[in-house]
This record gives sequence, structure tokens and C-alpha cells, in this order.
Amino acid sequence: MTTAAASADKAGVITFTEAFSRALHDAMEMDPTVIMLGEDIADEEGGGIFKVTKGLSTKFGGHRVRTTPISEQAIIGAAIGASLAGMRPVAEIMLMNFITVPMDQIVNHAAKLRFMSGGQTHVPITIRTRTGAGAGTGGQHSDMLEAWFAHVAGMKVVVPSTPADAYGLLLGCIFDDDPCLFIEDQLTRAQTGPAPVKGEIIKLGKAHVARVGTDVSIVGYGRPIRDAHVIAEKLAAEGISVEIVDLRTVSPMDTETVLESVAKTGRAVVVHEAPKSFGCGAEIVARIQEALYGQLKAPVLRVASRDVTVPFSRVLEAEYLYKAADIEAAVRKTLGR
Amino acid sequence: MTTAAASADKAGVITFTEAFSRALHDAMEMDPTVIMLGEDIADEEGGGIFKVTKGLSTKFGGHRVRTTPISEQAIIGAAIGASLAGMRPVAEIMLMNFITVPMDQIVNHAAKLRFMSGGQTHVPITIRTRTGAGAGTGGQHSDMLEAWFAHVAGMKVVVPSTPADAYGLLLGCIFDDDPCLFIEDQLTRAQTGPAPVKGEIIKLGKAHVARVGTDVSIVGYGRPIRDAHVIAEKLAAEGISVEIVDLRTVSPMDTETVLESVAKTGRAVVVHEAPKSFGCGAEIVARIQEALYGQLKAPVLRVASRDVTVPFSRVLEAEYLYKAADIEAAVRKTLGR
Amino acid sequence: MTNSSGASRDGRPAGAGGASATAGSRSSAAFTPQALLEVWRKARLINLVDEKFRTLLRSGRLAAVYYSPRGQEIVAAAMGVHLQPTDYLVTTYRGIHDQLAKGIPLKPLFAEYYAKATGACKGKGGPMHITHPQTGVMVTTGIVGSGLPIANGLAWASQLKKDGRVTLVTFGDGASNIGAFHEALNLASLWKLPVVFLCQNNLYGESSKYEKCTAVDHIGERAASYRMPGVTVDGNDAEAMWRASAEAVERARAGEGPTLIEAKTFRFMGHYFGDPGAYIPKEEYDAHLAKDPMPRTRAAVLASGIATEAELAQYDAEVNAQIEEALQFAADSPFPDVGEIDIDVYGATA
Amino acid sequence: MTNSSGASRDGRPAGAGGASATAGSRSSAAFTPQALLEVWRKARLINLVDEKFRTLLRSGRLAAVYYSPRGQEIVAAAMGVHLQPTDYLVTTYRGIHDQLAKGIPLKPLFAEYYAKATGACKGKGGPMHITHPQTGVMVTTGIVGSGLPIANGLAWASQLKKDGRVTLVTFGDGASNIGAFHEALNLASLWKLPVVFLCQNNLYGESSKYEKCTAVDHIGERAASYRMPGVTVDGNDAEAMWRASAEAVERARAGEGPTLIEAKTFRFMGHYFGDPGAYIPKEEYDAHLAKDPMPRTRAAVLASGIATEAELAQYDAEVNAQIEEALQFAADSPFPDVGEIDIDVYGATA
Ligand SMILES: Cc1ncc(C[n+]2csc(CCOP(=O)(O)OP(=O)(O)O)c2C)c(N)n1
Ligand SMILES: Cc1ncc(C[n+]2csc(CCOP(=O)(O)OP(=O)(O)O)c2C)c(N)n1
Ligand SMILES: [Mg+2]
Ligand SMILES: [Mg+2]
Repeated sequence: MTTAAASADKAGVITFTEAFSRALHDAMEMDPTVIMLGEDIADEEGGGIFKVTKGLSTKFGGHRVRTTPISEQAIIGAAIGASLAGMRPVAEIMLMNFITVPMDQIVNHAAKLRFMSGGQTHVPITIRTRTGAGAGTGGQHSDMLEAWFAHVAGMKVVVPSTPADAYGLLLGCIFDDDPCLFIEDQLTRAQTGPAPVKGEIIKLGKAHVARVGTDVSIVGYGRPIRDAHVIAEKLAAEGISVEIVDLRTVSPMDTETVLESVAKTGRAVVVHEAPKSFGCGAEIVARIQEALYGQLKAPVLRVASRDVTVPFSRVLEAEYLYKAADIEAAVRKTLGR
Repeated sequence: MTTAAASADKAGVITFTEAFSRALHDAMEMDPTVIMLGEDIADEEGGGIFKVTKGLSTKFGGHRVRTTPISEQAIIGAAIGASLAGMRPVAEIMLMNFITVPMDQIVNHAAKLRFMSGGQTHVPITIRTRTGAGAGTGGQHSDMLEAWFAHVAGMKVVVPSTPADAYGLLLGCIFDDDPCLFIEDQLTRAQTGPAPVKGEIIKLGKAHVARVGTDVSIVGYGRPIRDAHVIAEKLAAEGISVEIVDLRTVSPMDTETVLESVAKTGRAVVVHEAPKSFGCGAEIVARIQEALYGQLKAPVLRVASRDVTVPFSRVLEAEYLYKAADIEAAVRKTLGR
Repeated sequence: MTNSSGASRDGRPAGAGGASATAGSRSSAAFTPQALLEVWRKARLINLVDEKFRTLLRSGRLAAVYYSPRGQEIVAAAMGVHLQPTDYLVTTYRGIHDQLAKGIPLKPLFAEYYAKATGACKGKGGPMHITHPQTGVMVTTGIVGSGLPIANGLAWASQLKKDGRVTLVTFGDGASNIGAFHEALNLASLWKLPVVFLCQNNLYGESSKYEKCTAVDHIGERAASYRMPGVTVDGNDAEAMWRASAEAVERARAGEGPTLIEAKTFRFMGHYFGDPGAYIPKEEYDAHLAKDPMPRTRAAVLASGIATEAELAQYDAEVNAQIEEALQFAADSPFPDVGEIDIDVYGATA
Repeated sequence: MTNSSGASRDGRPAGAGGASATAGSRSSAAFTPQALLEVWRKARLINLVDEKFRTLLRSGRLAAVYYSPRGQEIVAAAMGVHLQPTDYLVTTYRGIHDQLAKGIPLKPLFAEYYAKATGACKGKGGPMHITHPQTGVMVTTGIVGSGLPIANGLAWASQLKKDGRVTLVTFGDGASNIGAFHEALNLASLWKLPVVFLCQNNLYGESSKYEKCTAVDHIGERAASYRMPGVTVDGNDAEAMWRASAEAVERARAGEGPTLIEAKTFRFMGHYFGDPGAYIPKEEYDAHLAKDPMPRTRAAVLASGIATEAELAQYDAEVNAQIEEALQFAADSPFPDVGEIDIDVYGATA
């Protein structure tokens, strides 16, 4: 058992990092076809620069947990090939901006092989990557690019908002039979939450009503969902009842759950960290306004980050990033109070 | 003068291919810093597999029009570097699915260098690429991926819908001071339209009201805009007045022109060839519904292709692709007739 | 040739089938007349299918982008005889010779070219994405160089499972200049993967000459950058190609790691069917024509005494019969149901 | 050293400045004691800045991800003395030594580390994206290997303009395994571009050992795959590094094409500031420490008689004064105005 997982057992809460780590550990324990590759992920290299894979190569063997050269195309290609031969590879792309390198492997191959082969082959790989602004890492180490993959048929895109979800959803990705992109937030990785039940898989494709409310629905995924809970609490004191719909699986999107919620509340605020324009939020809005035209009590509002390169200077980075206050303001605006 | 341009001079109409070709020719004639690189583009290799660059290396010299190895990262990198040194490179990525290879160069570098350098450097490159379904080229040779680039701050995305626009907009890209992605449709390349005025540049960032109407706005770009004109004519006979807003520059989007039109008509149908989900149409819809909430007489509808890999078999490809009939049906639906 | 049925038990056309079944056991053996005959048979199957396809394309009875392997038959055949049906193949749009050499049956192959529901990929992938796992045809890609990293993964799985399979990945000279080539060879060498990298150097990438795009005299030399055995052979020479293949396949099967083989050859039909090929100087073309591997190999077979004119003619007849039968099957098959559009996008778990 | 002001005319710190101004004319000359001194000066500037930064980081007075060049000073300095201010540099996150050797002034450099409005990039790029065109620092990238294709473009522009400039691109050993490296070297060789590819092989990529990731004994050997001159030198040996650099820069300037230089070196401070470096065996670390280029070069300078202990101490004092002045400038400078967020996204034409 990994260090992270071990320490996790003691407390009833675990961090995101522990959750990622435990999911990988348990998946390898559950299924010998689960293998891993990525830069610096073996224990000889310290178990990954974020220590998520720490202990795994030692426990499961260097043949199942392999450190690779800095060759993202080779990493994803190897994952795809191994998956075609019956394995369930988990590839780590250290940071999301580096996923620009193996785009061909992911989009032209991983996502399309099942369809192009007429279902003769499929690509059950999981690509773990990490990103997120707010840590002062600047323009090439902070981008949230999930919208690209959501737009690609054949791909599944997953973003967790709690450690327990992270654990269950990562297992969900690994045991899903299609290529999954799993995004880990670098800013909240040390934040904690209730520990998940060992081995409990969260199946992909289903959104989660994380808080039940009646006045307005906050719909989104990832970090902003955590802010939404705080805001919902605060507004509850004022008698404003906020419902929170956490997509969990960004794509394919669980439109039904989203529409059910907004049909009930009549108001929606869509949130994500990525820049607003042409982001996933636009798709959520487009589906809501088309399906619920006439039932909406206010326009669907979006809260997201600015349409600029992520700046280095903290003063500018803070300005780039969506703010919790923006979410609160948007909620109030839809309510006219 | 290129073969294409020459033949074009005779008639008052030219094809898209002639328009692309003339724009490149005239740009090189107008400005010695305009240079080109790409696979097979020099005359020794036939002037490009689509013949768009035919004659250019002969007239302007092999040093300004260079055939490259099959190395898309090297192609875009060389364009970026040369642009930093004051050139205006035009790089050809033969087909859009191959743009998955140089994504890092485009997104992490071309799009961000101006911002990350605090404006000390900028990247005036034009990336020409070609794509589009309907020619039976299958899953890896048909994708419309413009939504990815529209989501990247610093990039400009341009898609023409007539030969004259193609000419003016390509010049607009080449003489723009930021990285531009110019998308050529492989299906309509032989279709003709009125010839442009030599040297007339269409500045980027402005949408074009291609047809004035009062009942419903069709908003989009590229091939479907051509279908929209046919439909508008047909519906006019029934007394339905359709306005057509051709974005021309998909991103940054000219929201004002779009909103003006829809504010007037109260109805909008958004069209593009790319798969619907998480496509550029969603952004158009999101902006309209937020700005014009309460003024819309119907939900904003989207017409786009299916969320699947482009199939090879024509029967399936036709099913994948948006249909002109879908646009007409959507228009009627917004009008309830 | 006793088996004259359309296909042998494992579904591979008999003509091309005989050899592979026991190839593994004999690949280290000398290049016997029998081995030469096996190479000829696979090569001739490729050759006859290719000729038929070009006839169909000319007459318009087949409408698909087609990348003829004419001139590269021996490269694929001399490698193919060393592979087992269970070995893996990753090839490209110009892959019909590799697929046939690997043993793909004609019916699903042709039906896929015809975009029919009975095609290997139900008409959804098409000629550029032929897939047939039963004969080890795992991936056919239309993206230059992208097959190499994927081949490593198939080989990694074999290494983990110790299933003794070898993965063959074929690509062109132009592909040797793209990043994926570099990343894949480096990783394969580091991990000692059972892969054979077969570069079919036909001297052109679309209309670009080798010299204009590739800054090395022989692509085989590039293996040195990865501490990998590299060899450059005359791909039109059945024996040389057979020996180089035998060695590389044996090395991979023995767990001794990958090999890069550069097979010098030529494509006589241009990049795609209909390519005027104006970029190829006539003298150059004629010089290569003089080295056409097919007549050359046929003559060698006859000279070896392993088969008579009559026997070769009979083989041709058998193969042509199989081809006609498969074409009929393809022609008679229905197009895919429109409902197929939503199938195979995601798996059942979706 | 007469010029003890913060910066010389071209804005480069005087200490590091003297050399470059006329380097081009002398780079073919013998490795004189004067040349050794110039290398030392640049190396010492780098060394003192690095030490200062690490002190600031330890004390928390500077908060930024920092990739120390400690151990690689001579590599950058011995190359830098051969470059003109007008030559181009493309470097990486671990690039402060290259930037200083190229002549970037301290004030905008430090202010950028401090994320201030007076920083070279107005605080928008940060340490990983240092840019300063006046001294030829064109691109600093945080993406491994991505600088190489861009360097080709700068060199292509120089070739077209015949401006005689040379482009230097630096990268690590790990970067030699990524696709962009392969594509860039092949193109540079084909086009005979005036580029110098300087691979600073510090034996680790983050926490991964060279041998585990790189399937070649010496990265310099990889030049052979591109018909390019390749050399592997001891980057800690001022003379060897100076000669290899002189030759490569001359070759590029003469229009004879690119060179790949692999400079063997070591990074003493791990990947990033704070890296415990547990993955480096103590014996290995100590063995490298014994070959630390700084004391070694300093001893050589003194032995050559070109400078006395006193003169070197005076140079240190001057440089430290410049550093303090620049740090004060950075500390006193304001943070960027929030309005900067919308500036430099698109140009005026937008
Ligand atoms: C990444 C990528 N770039 C460009 C293309 C377009 N293209 C298809 S085949 C081809 C030439 C390939 O030449 P080579 O590798 O020598 O193979 P050959 O066709 O000669 O067998 C090119 C450039 C592609 N398919 N993929
Ligand atoms: C494409 C890409 N993959 C991964 C990373 C993460 N990363 C940053 S530095 C580094 C190690 C680079 O090693 P090397 O090239 O030897 O340079 P060094 O840091 O040793 O100077 C890695 C893997 C990155 N920045 N870019
Ligand atoms: Mg070729
Ligand atoms: Mg290193």
C-alpha cells in the first residue's frame, strides 16, 4: 500500500493527492492488466513529481509502473498499443499544457480507433494530467484545456471536485472501456475531504446533484464546485436555496440531470475555471436554453476565467482567474437580489 | 503571376482555390517579408497537392517558398521563429487532422509569446489548412477543429464562405500581427464566386451581414453559410425573410454584429460543419441568450454535424454531416411554420 | 498448392497462407528455394490484388482513394513469411501489401474498400484504417509516423504477457523525419521491446524527393541514435529482404529488442491512384522499372527449379479466383445501416 | 575593469559585457588567457547571481519557481563570449545562465523574477519566459524541446536577410528524446541554417537518470542522423567548451550550417530550488562536486597570470554591487497594473 494510502487509512479524511494515489493503488491491486507509464513516476525517480504514484513501482513492480523519457507521443502511443492488446494503461502527462504534444495520438487514434475499426478494437486508456491556475506557474503550466477533448467524439473527460469523487472517478476511468482524460487540480491537491470506500467505483456519464436547492442551479465541475458549496451555505443564511450540479463527467455530458435541476429552479449559473469563451460552459448554456426556453426565470449566466494567457504575476493571475465572488454575484443577479 | 491567378483574370468569377492562390501570390508581391513553408508546396513538388501554391516558388524563389519534410512541429516552429525576426510566414498544414501534431508550437508558443513577453515580441504567422467532410476521406482526414483554437487566447480563427472573402480574409490573416488559423474547405474548393479586387484586404474581427432579413438570423461561418443563402432564397418565396450573419472571423468573435441582427429578428439558427457538442456554435448561442434574454421569440437552435468520428462509407458520412435541410427545418421551427 | 479454397482455416488466403503457419520455426533456416517460393506467393497475391484494384479504379467500378504498393511487394512478402498470425502489424494508408502479407482474408478487406457492412470495419474505417485482429492487423493509420508509438505499446503488452508475439510496424521514408519516429525508436530500445521497425524507403513522400526531406544517406543509420541494430537492404531483393527480416523477427522474439530495417524500394504508381507523378524524372523512373522486383523474383523462382511456369500460372489462377470471389462478395454486400453512425462511438460501459 | 556602472552602453552588465562586443572577430583566435578571463567573468556573474537568488529564496524574500544553473556556468559562459548582442538566443526555464551569458541586463531580469511591472516581460511572463530582444534573448520556453524548431525559424530569417546572425538554442539531455528535437535537427541540416544546438547534458531530467531515458552513449552522436557535425565536450572545461563553441558559431556564421554540441555537465542544486535530490546517489554527487567548474576555472585564471586574486575579488565586488543595485530596483518597482491583463493579448490590428 502506498504511503499516501497508508496515512489515509488513519484519518477519516484524505487529500486529493491521497485519493489519486489510493485509486491507482487499488486499481492495480484489483486488476493485473492495469499498468502505468509516465515521466518520473517510478520510485527510483521519487514516485512522480507530485508523489501520486509513490510506492506503486515498488509494490507492483517496475514492469507495471514505468518511468518514461520525455516523449509524450511515445507515452500515449504506448498506452494505446498496450490497450489494444488487452491492458488498461494509465498514462501520466505531467501537466496539461504538455498534452499539446501527443494530441495526434489522443485525438486521431485513441478517440477514433473503436469507431474506425467498426468496434473490433477499443482503447481503454486513462490519461491522468494536472493543471490549474493560481500557483504562479504562468502561461505554459496552468491551462485548463478540457473543452478540446469534450469536443472529440470517443473521448471521455472527467474532473473531480472532492477527494472521494477523485477516487471513485479515477477508478471509473481506469475500468471504463474508452479513452478517458482525468484532470487533477494542482491548486487544491492538499485539500481534504471524507475518505471514499475502498474499491467503490463511480461510473462515468452521470452528473451528481451535490446540494439540493430550489431557487437557482449552479452547474459546473472541478474547483469552482468547491467554491459553490461555500457560497450556497452563505446564501442559505439569507434564505436563498442553491442547488449544485457537479457534472463529474464533463463529456459525454449528463444533460438530463442538468435539465431536471434547472427545470426545477428556473435559474442557472454555469461555472468552470477555464477561460469563458468557447469553453465547456457554453455547451451547458446552449443545451439549457434550447430545452428550457420559456421556463427560465433569468438568462443562464457563466462564470469562468478571462480570455487571456495565464499571467505570471500574482496580481494579474488573480485577475485572470474566476472568483468565488463572481459566482455569488451571478447567483444574485439571476435572482435579482 | 500564378496559373490560377492568371486564369482568374479572364473571368469575372474565380474558384476558392484560385482565390487562395491569388491571395498568396499578391501578398508575396506586396511584401517581401511574406514567406511560405509546408509539405510539397514548391513547384519542384508540383506546387502543393491542392496546387494552391503553384507557381509561387518559381516566381518568388525557392528561398521564399520552401518545401519541408513531414515535420509539422518543425514547420510551425520555423514559422514562429521567422516571425519573431520580422517575417510574415505562411505555413501550410496539409490537412487539419495533422494540426494535432504541432499543437504545442501553436498553443503554447505562437498564441502566448506576445503576452508572455509583455508585448516585446509577437507572432504574425498564418497557418493555412484544409479540411471538411463529404469527400469520403474518413476519420483522420475530415475534422473541423476550429473550436480548439477559438478557445485559445491570442489566436485568430478565420473561415471564409466565398472565394472573394477567401481572398480578402487570407490577406487579412497574412498582414495581421497575430497568429491566424485560416481554414480552407476541401469540398467546395472548385466552387466559384465573384472575383475580388486585387489587393483588397478584409480586416479580421468583423462579421459580415451577408443577407439582410427581418424574421430570423442564420449565424455561422464556412460551408453552411453557402447553404443558408440557398435556403434563404427558397424561404423568401414563402415570404420568410432570413438574415445571414457570416462571422468570417470565428474568434475573436464580433458579438456586436451578431447581437444586432438577432435583436432585430428575435430568432436565431446557429450553423457550422463541426460536430455540435462543445463546438463554436455553443458560444454563439451562449452570448445571444445572455444578452437578448426576454427579446427572443424562440430558442436559439443549432445545426451542426453529429458527435461521432467521420465515417468512411458515404451513406454514413452523409448521416454524419449537417444537412442543408436541417438548417431549413430549424429556421421553420423557430418561426413555428 | 493443394488448398485451393478461398481461405485456409485461419482465414488467410491459402496461397499466401502456407508459409506463415510455420514460419517462426524456419525463419533461422537458410533461404531455400521453398522460402523463395513462399515469398513469391505472398508477393504475387499482393501484385494481383493491386492490379485488379487499379483496373477497377480506372473503370470507375471502385471509388476510393488508393495508395498502390506496386513495386513494394517483395518488401512486405519477405517480411510476412516470418510472421505468425498472432503477431501484430501496424501499417499505414499504403498498407494493403503489408495487410495481405500478414494474412488478412480478401473478403473483409475488399468489402471495406467497397464501404460495405461486411467490410472488416463495417465500412466505417475505410481503406486507410483497415483493422483485422484475427490476423493481427491491429492498426492502419492515415497519419504519418503515428503507428510507431502504438506499435511499442502492443510490444510492451507482449513483453508483459510473455506471449512471444512480435510487432511489426511499417512506414515510409518520409515518416522517418517526424517526431514520433524519434520518440518511438528511443523508447523501444530502452525497453528492449519486441518490435520490428520496417521503413519502406520508396524514395518519395507524396511528391517530395527523399534527398530534399531526409538529411541522412541511409535511414538505417538512424538506428545508431538509439543504440539499436539498424540495417539497410535492397527491398527488391527477395533473399536480402528475407534474411534481414528473419534476423529482426528472431531478435524480437528472443527478447533481444527492436531492429530498424530500411528497405530501399520504389513506388511505380505514384503517391495515390491517379497521381500523374510529373515530379519523377523519366530516366529515374525507367531505372527503377529495370529493377522491378516482380519479374526479377519470378525469374529466380523458376531458376531455382522449385516451381514450373505451369505451377506459377496455376497459382495465379487460384489467386485470381479468390480475388474474383471476394470482389463478388464485396459487390453483393449491403452498405452499412444508417444506424451504425451511433454505434462504436463508445463501448457498452458508456 | 574600467566600467563599473550597472550596465554598459548596450545595456549588458559591464562585467559580462567586455567580451562579447568583439567576440566574433576573435572567436577563431587561440584560447588566450584573456579569453579564459572573459569566460570566467561571465561564469562568475552567473554564479554570483545564482547564489544570491538561492539566498533570497531560502529567506523567502523571493518567491518563484527557480531552476538553478549551478554547475553549468562554464557551458553558458564559454559559448556566450562568442556571440554578438545581435545574435539570437532561445533557451529554457533553466536559462538564467544562458540569458546572462548572452548579456541580458540585471534590472529587467530580476524585476521579472519579482513579477514587477519593470520586469523584462512586465511581470506577465515570469522567470520561465524571460524575453529581451535588445540582447537577443528571443524566447525562453517552459516546454521541453520546443525551442529547437523556433530557433530554426530565427535562423531561417537570418539566412533570408543575410544579416550574419547566429541563433543559439540550448536545451537539456532529456529534451534530446522528444520529437521536436528530431524534426528540428533534420530541417536545420537540410536548410543549412545558422543555428547552434547546445545540449547541456547535466545527466538528469527532473529526477530521471540520463541512462534510463536516453538510448545513446553520447547525445553528440545523434548529429550523425542528420548529416550534421556533432561534438561531445566536457562542459566544465573552459577551454574545451570555448573551442567547441568557437567552431560551431563560426560554422554557422560562415553559412556552413548547424552544429550539435553536447556539453557534459551537472546540476548541483537539483531540478528546481528545494528539490531534495534524493534520487542522486551521494557518491555520484560528490564525484561531480570534485569536478565543479567554478573553482577549477578560477584556479586556471590565476595560474594563467591574466588576473590576480585582488583583481578577481574586485570583479566580484563590482558584480555584487550591480546585483544589489538591480535587486533594489526590482524590490522597489511596482507590481503590474491590473489593466495589463487585457494588454498584449492581441496587437493593435486586433
Ligand atoms: C502527420 C502527417 N503529415 C502529413 C500527412 C500527409 N501525407 C500523407 S502520405 C504523405 C507522404 C508520406 O511519405 P512516406 O512516409 O515516404 O510514405 P509513402 O507514402 O511514400 O509510402 C504525406 C505527407 C499525413 N498523412 N500525416
Ligand atoms: C513537453 C514537456 N514534457 C514535460 C515537461 C516537464 N519537465 C520540465 S523540465 C523537465 C526535465 C527536463 O530535463 P532536461 O531536458 O535534461 O533539462 P534540465 O532540466 O536537466 O536542464 C521535465 C520533464 C515539460 N516542461 N515539457
Ligand atoms: Mg515514401
Ligand atoms: Mg538534464
